[in-house]
Amino acid sequence: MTVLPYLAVSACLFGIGLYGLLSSRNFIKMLLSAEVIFNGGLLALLSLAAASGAPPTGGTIAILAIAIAAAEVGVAVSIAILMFMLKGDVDVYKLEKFKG
Amino acid sequence: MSERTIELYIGPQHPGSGHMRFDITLDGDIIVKAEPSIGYVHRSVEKIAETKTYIQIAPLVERPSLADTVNPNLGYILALEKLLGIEAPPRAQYLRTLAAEANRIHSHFYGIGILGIMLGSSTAFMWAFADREIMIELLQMLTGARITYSYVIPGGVRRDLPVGFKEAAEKALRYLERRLKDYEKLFFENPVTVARLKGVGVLKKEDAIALGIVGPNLRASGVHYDVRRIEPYAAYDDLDFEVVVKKEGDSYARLMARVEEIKQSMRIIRQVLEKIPDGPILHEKYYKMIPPKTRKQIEETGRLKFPAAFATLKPPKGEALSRVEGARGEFLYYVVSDGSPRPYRFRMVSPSFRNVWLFAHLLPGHRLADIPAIYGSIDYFPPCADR
Amino acid sequence: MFQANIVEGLIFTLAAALTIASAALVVSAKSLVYSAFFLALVGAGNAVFMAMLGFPVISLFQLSVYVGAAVTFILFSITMFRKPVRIEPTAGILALDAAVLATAGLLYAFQSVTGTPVSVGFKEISSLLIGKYRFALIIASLALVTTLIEAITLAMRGEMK
Amino acid sequence: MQVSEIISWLINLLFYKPEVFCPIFYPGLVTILALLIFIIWLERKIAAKVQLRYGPLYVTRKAGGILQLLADLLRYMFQEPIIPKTVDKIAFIAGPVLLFATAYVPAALLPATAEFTGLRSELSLLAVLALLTLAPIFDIIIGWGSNNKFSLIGSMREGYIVMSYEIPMFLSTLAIAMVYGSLNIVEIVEMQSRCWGILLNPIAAATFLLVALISTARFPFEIAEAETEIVMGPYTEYSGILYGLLMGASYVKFYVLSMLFALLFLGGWHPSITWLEKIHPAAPGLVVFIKALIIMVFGIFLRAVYPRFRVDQAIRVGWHLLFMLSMLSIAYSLAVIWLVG
Repeated sequence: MTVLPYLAVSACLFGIGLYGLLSSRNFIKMLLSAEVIFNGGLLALLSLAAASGAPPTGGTIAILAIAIAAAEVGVAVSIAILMFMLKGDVDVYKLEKFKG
Repeated sequence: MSERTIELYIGPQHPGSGHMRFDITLDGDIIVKAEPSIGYVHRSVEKIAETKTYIQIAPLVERPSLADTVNPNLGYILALEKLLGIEAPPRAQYLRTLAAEANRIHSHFYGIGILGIMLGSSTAFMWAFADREIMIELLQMLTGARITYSYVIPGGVRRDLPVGFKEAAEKALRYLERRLKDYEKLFFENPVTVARLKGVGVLKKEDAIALGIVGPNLRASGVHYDVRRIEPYAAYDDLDFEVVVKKEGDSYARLMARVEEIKQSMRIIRQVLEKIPDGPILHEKYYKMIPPKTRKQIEETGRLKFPAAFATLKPPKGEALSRVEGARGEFLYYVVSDGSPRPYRFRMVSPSFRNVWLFAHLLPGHRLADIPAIYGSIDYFPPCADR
Repeated sequence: MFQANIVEGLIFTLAAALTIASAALVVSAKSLVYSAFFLALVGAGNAVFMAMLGFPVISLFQLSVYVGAAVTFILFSITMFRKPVRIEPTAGILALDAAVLATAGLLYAFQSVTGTPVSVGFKEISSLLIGKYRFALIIASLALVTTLIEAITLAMRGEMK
Repeated sequence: MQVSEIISWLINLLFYKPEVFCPIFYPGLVTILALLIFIIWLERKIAAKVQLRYGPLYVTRKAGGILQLLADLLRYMFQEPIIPKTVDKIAFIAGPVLLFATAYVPAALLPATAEFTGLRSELSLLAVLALLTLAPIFDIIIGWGSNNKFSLIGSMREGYIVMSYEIPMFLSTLAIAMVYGSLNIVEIVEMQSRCWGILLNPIAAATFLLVALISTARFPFEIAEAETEIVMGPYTEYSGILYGLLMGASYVKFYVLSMLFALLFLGGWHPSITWLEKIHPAAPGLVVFIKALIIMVFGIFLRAVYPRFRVDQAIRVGWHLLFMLSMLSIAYSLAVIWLVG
């Protein structure tokens, strides 16, 4: 079995995540869609790594990516909490008022 | 209501609420507002009392506060005796003190047990509820009943000290002293208990006075106030005991105040058994009314037969006020007589009714998980407040 | 050999169906809690793919760290779960167009890739991590720990207010 | 002839193939169910002993009421599970089932003995840990799905506690794995034949034990379902078999963590009793089971001793104490590696 089907799945994930990201105004929802995109990207990375000459390097990068992604979840959620505390809402269209 | 807060209704059917309800407003985990909503077990003692004869009221006033029954009974009888213008003989006074103190120990164990289960220590709960049985047994030996004794009657008490009571009491007290050390190891000095109670629900001295708090809760806030000392009744004037006062005013101080009071009560019981004078157990005015044959029987068994006069007790016109120090705090009675066999007006102020405001005062600012800790430490008893 | 291939194909098909369906549900579910839950499923399906691609370590890492992080998501979705999610219709169609285009483009780009997966043990990866990528590892773990602590303290402070 | 062949094939499949035997019998489902009945009975019995009462007694009076829990289980099975109108039905029903399943699956992957394991992998330790982290998701989902404020608060508490104990759990396990240089449970156990893990890294052992207590809501950390505060926490709305599953899940998780503790720190099946192998290839694994049982008895005994902490205190324990301890355990492991080589 080649890696092509995996890449197809990753492309689908990317597309779905993109749709969610563009069509939502809720901060958390956007974040979740971005995470779907991240999953697609991760899968593409690993598939390509598996097909390339040096799989361990790809795997290492993937591990680091997952760790950073988990950290990013923490940061993004903190922002969401702050936003919720200050505005009682998580609508991104109101986010511009945070400027300055 | 803002977006951030939630309203939480705890009770009246909740494992931690007792027969009452709290309307709690929460912000995150912090209590913003707490309102105790009482009245779920109201049984209208005061109004019923106006339809009963004076001697029938004696068992009625015991009902609201089942862990602590001698003290409300005693308080009412004291008011009635003031109306009648009599005073019990010394031996009866000592016996009243004995029953009241044994009952106080029983009630404090009950409170400690409730605090234990509220904090999640089922062992403290089971132990305390089992050890309260010791005092119930002792009082059963004295009075013949387990919970509602109706031991104190106008002019005296119902029964004399039974044979072998002194030894039994000494044995029970020694057992409880031993047990208190076990409690100390398992519950009072348990790091988790201390962490849950220390610094939680601090009641300042001024606030305690301003709110009119009574009983161990008041004394745990540093106020030296005990009806037994300030307005001595029964035999308390002759007895040597300390009023337990704690400075901290937090939940832990309230718990430990009760523990210390148990020890003081033990001391009082020992003194009573030592000092108790010989003599009649009923005022001679009523004793004379009993037929001589029955009188002889009473002297043999030590068990009183009520004189017929009790059925139609008619105090002269007037009013009387009495207070006693119950286990949970001060009981206050106000009885107005219009010369008929029934009181014209009967007022009973129970300690839990005065302590219930503590919830609204202490809970805000604490976490949701502190509700049981504070509730248990106040030793609040809903029927006692609802009457 | 033939049998093994069939089993592999079957697992792949199942996992692909699960992952794509979950991804679709992430973006379409009405409630954020369900969205977050399905994100956990996407992560789990992705972990299956990784294992099949020959990266068992990364698969388990993904399962424990990433799917574990989904808990955080769900938790905070619950706290903010008051208002329904609105989707603007015009933006929705535009988004759909963009998504379809992106998918097609990616599929086209990936067409030329050939090759078959090989198995990678954790020893190789860990030696790489400790050796060549040591610095990145330290940075990543520090970032992970500090952000988690930060998230917690922020959340706790919010509660204490 | 043919029937007997089929029977012997079946017996061979069920009892002598580790891939089937481990999930179903030991350390899998059958052991778990028997253990559930026994350990809850024992918990009640020990608490009763401390509290000067009898505990379960009337079902099989001669055996001290040991079948009481079986009776309870039967009652849960046949009781109508009430599903309130206001709940989110899918989450409400699927939650407990999935919670129990995710709690059970890691148990199926644990090895019985060196030769007899359900999962042969270089990464079996990581696999068990990864599966253990999945359960809290369902705990939170059911609290949310119950649509009850008490459930919701219970779930939030659970979530906060999860975040505080998960990292120490991983770090302490990885610390002991570092000492042995392996992520394979079987290998780790084999290397403990001379020196138990608890001696090599006592800090990691202590951390792991505390984490096991916190994550399975044993006293004094029974916070998410604190009865006097939030009724039953996430489980408030449940009844019948669904409630039985929820209650069981926490014990199953405790069992898995105790087994893991016995395997990682207490030498697993060492000292191995070889003659047991004549009875059944998995029989020497009983040593692990007994060690795990001792841990569990310790855990349930705490119910009789401690009240419960407040949630912020538990989180403080998680972050201040456990996190530091787990960091220390990693450092300790590095020191051991550096010293011993």
